[in-house]
Amino acid sequence: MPVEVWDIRPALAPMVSFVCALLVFIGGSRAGWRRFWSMSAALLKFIIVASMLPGTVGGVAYTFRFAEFAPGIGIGFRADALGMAFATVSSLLWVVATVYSIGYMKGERSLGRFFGFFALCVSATVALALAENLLTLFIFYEVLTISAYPLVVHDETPEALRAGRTYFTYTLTGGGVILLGIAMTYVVSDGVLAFGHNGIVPPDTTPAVLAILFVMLTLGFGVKAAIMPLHGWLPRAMVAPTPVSALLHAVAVVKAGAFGVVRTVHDVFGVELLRQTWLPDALAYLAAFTIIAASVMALLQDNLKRRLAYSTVSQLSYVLLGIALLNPWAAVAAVVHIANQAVQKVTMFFAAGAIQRTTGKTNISEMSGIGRRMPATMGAFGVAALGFTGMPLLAGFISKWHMSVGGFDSGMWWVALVMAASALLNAAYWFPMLYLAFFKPVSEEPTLGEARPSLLYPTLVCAVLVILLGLVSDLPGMPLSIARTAVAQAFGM
Amino acid sequence: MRRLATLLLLALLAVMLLSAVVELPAPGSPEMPFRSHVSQHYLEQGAEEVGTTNIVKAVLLEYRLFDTFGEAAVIFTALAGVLAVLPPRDRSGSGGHHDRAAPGQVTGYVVGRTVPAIVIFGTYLVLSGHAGPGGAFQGGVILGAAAISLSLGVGSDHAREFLPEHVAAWLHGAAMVVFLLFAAIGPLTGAGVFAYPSTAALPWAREWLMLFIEAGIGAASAAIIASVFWSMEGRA
Amino acid sequence: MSEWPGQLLVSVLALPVTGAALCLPLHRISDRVATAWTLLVTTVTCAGAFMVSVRVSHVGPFSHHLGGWLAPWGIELRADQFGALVGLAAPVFALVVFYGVRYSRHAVEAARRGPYDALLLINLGGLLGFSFTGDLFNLFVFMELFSLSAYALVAYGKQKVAAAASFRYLVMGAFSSLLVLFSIGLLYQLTGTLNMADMAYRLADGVPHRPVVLAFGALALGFMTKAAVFPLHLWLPDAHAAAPSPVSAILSGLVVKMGIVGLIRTYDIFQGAGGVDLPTFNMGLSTLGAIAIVFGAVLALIQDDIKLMLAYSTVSNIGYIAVGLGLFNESGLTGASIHIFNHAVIKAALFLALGALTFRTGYRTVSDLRGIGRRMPITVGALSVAVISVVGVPPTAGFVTKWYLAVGAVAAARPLLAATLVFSALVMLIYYLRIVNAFYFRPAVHEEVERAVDPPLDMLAPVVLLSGASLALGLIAQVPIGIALPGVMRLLGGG
Amino acid sequence: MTMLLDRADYVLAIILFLIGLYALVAKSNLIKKIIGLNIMETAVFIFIITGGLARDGSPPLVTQDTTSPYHDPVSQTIVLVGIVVAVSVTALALSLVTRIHAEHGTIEADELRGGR
Repeated sequence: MPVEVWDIRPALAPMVSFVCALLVFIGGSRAGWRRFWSMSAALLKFIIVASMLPGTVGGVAYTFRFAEFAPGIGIGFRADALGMAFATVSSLLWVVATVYSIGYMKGERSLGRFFGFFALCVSATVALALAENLLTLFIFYEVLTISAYPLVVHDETPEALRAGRTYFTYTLTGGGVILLGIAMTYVVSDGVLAFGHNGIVPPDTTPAVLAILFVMLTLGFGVKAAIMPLHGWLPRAMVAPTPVSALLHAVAVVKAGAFGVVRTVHDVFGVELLRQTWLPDALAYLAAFTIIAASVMALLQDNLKRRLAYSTVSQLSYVLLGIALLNPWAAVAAVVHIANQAVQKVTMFFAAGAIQRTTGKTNISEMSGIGRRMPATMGAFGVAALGFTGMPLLAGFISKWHMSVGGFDSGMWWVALVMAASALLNAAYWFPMLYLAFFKPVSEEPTLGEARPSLLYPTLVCAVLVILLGLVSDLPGMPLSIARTAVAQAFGM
Repeated sequence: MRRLATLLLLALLAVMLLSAVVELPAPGSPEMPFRSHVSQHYLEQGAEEVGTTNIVKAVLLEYRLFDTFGEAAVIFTALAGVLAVLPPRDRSGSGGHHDRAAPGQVTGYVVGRTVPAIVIFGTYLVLSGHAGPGGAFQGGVILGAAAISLSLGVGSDHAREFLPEHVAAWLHGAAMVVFLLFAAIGPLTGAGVFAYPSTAALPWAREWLMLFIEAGIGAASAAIIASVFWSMEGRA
Repeated sequence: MSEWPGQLLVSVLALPVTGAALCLPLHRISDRVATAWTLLVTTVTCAGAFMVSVRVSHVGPFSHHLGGWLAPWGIELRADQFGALVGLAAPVFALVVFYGVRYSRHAVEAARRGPYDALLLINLGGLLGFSFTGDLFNLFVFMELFSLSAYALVAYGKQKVAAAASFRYLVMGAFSSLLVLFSIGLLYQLTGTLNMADMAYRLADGVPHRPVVLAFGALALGFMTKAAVFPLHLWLPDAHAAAPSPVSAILSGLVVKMGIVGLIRTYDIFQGAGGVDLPTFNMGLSTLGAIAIVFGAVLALIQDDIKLMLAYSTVSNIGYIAVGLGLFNESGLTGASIHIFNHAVIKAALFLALGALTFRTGYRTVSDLRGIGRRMPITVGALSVAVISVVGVPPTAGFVTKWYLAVGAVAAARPLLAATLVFSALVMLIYYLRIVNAFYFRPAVHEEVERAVDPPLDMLAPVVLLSGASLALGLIAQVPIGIALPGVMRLLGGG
Repeated sequence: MTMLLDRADYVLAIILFLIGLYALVAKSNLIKKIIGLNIMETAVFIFIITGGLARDGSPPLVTQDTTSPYHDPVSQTIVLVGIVVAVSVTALALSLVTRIHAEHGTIEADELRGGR
């Protein structure tokens, strides 16, 4: 059990980017003002979050409650290991993404709106990561849904508006289901919603109610986690500007869904309670199906961003699968994959965005020889792609390894097969592209060279992170160590 | 079809109402529950507590004075509503009511002879209400009716000379102003807002205040009735 | 002589009603003086009402016996928790009046401005009197005050339909008032009293059943019509859409809520009465509420005229309150009663923001107002926040209501109802999105829209304050909940 | 039947109420609707007033020499206020009809709805 310590930092972290959002809304028409506040807030927030890491890994949970939303239910924040695993990644990547988007969005219109909602998204993400109870989590989950909308439709084309509507229909319906689930939890648990490591749901709940609750909560969160067949909004949301796609797919929106499922399994139901039911098995099968099916779908895409989107759908289900196995090893894989997938996917999106901005190309078939023209960008892309295939020494390997061990450990040998199949499929849709990029001749257009520095350097930083997460992930404060603490707490070890 | 449905609905309603009514005690029967509660208290103690023999008046001006205040406000609201819906026209223009048939001489003669009597009767009702049958609203309405008959008899342009617009504007609110003063007098005499001064301190005050209130209501009702008539007249 | 809170209570009710009388003659003297007087009276009254609410939240309900006559003999004013919720919303009224000064200069011709101010003040007095009285007949008188003034205010609408809409509103309103009066007469014959608490006490011991049921039915039906509970809402959309925006804000935000307060009073009176089958009534009420939610949402989304859309959204929101009342458990009643307050804030924000758009451009439909988001960023921003709040997205005030109602529905083992609550709000959101999309992401089609800028501060400030409040009330929801909860417990018979 | 005959006043009030309601619902002419409303109001007043009458009673003017019971003063108060309210509503309604006529040239509800 973590030691509770009263501390304002868990509330301060989301507050920083919220204030930043307000400032950007107010003075966002001036580029200097916008840049200054976005950058300083991103850095400040990362420092705040990082400063809580040592304590969290040591088993402390920083807690802060302020507004009583209603008698008995406060809006409260609590930085425990699981929350910090998510919060650290998102606040770190916000720094990188801010640099990148300043470069990427240069010359676009409505930038005040863009950076304001960008900050609001990150604020909501960190707030939901550090939420102390289910209702707080849900509130910020919905804030995230809403504030991501203006980003999705940023281009204001009819296509973007359609995608925005699809996005809203899916995610808000999911949100509604979650709300009903939470209301039910509230009634079942007699007014308790604060996360506890034995779960909120009392053990004497009837199996039928338990099943309904589990289905509602996991499927509700599953919409954002793009579990099949609820994934339809994600590929369509690809019309958004690339930094947004990176944010949507790697850090904020989809991860919020996956994170919600993790919270549901660990802290709403509790591992002990779920072990006695068939429910997690069902989730595991669904997740495994999504991993394979989405990879097959990715194979069929030519548009780079769409392929990345299906790859995301597939990767997110790693988290769900890991958590559904109810095995410490697999759970570590799930939590650590939140970080690993984020970093790898951000790298790829940044690279894709850099290519699009520099050469105007969005389809893979047009990218022959692009690796020779932009070796650094494509190199970073390649590192991330290798990571996804599970190459040892890279981030993705850590996840796959723990997951397979967890599968064997819990007697589900098929998990290792799924991992292997997924690795093969990943190779099948990334390697031909890399081959095309590096070994096919450059198309006849004039050479343009590398992307501009503000696009290139964030991409490279992310690629370095991919390698670091593969090499030294169990250093204290790195994702693996946090994940181990989180899992130890959830499993009562 | 629609008529049939309406009739069916009404029949259904009739059955419901009748079935409820048969369970009520027959009207006038002494066992009605209300006979032994509040109204009994009023009838037995009212004359002594309030000092008027007309218990209806005692209820209106004492026990439930706040309702009377609300009532006066309601007719004022009606006037404000009518003025909102039909704003006064610019009367300096030539349009006016000239197209209307001028009142006949006979009518004018009759009206000229009866209106003073009506006015006297109305004033009597306004001022006598606290001791006998009568009351401010009734009296005010009769005064208003006098103004209306005058308008019909000799034409409203003449009738309105008796109540010029700037006077009417203040008279409309007379009841409210009276109540405002009344509400303010209470605290000055230590009785609280909207309360008569205690009889022990100022024995004559209560009676005069009642008269004051009645006069205000009467004047306001009369002015409002007349103004409502004038603003609607000749419109449609 | 009673305590100061009682004196404050009387003054709060008497001031706006008497003050209204001066509006007419003052307007003959000077517009400026009359406006200043109206603002002064409104401010003092609303501040007083707010103080009454604060006192109720701190020390509980209190009474004042007018003229010193004790309860069943004289009129008892009583500030209880539900009245306090209306008192808490009084500042909304004040903001609307402040906003309305410039708006009415613009929209109301000089000759009709005096009655306009007077009617507004009387409306305020009627609302507060209705909420703060403990006497059933006094309640009727104040009901007539706010009803009559509301009918007349609707007629200030610019469009040709205004008078007809006002007339329809009047007929429905007068009919419902008549039902209430009939019920009062019947109840008086049955109990011999007009004081509500005394009445409840006397109804609890054996009086004939069927007349009691009739009295209950007439009272409930009357108040349901005032509250525009489906299917008695027919008068509402036209009336609320035809009225000028500040008036619509008051009508949708506060006046229809009086029907709800009346229903709560009905519960109080008939709590222990034999023969009245409250559970069945509640079942019916919550079902009607659920239908209203869906119906209002569906009709709202097919409108192009934003005011009609908002009016149908009021039908839908009254449905939420009806569902909460009908659930009749702790969460449901809490949700319903705080929505009396929350919806007042949110709907006022919406109508005022829309009014500002119309004020600047002259248009009021979604298609005409395309592209306005860039021209009037603050107004449209405030409008968007209020939109998010009215459909109940966290962390806004609307969400708090939705949460309580959902919990209430689940606790009452009516999951279907809970699902209706949650999903019709989503439907609304998707279609409200149409507005936001049109305002922000579409090019302007009219030149007036291109030239528009945010309105001056005296109109902008109320809009921003109200929309900020609809956001903030999601985070400090314990304020209205803290007031409502003891009242809810009383209704449930727990204290 | 005797039950109803004893309560003939109430029955009369109910009949009047229904007549008024019929006019309100079925008539298209706005003035007739207002008349219907007034008939209903009258019915309610009759109901309240007769309920408050005492058999062989006298008006509630308290004097020493009567032995008969008094009519109920509170019912009369209620009706007095009710009448004022009814008059106010009627005044407002008629002014609205006047304006509707001026603007639309008709006071038939059917035509108003059709011509909108």
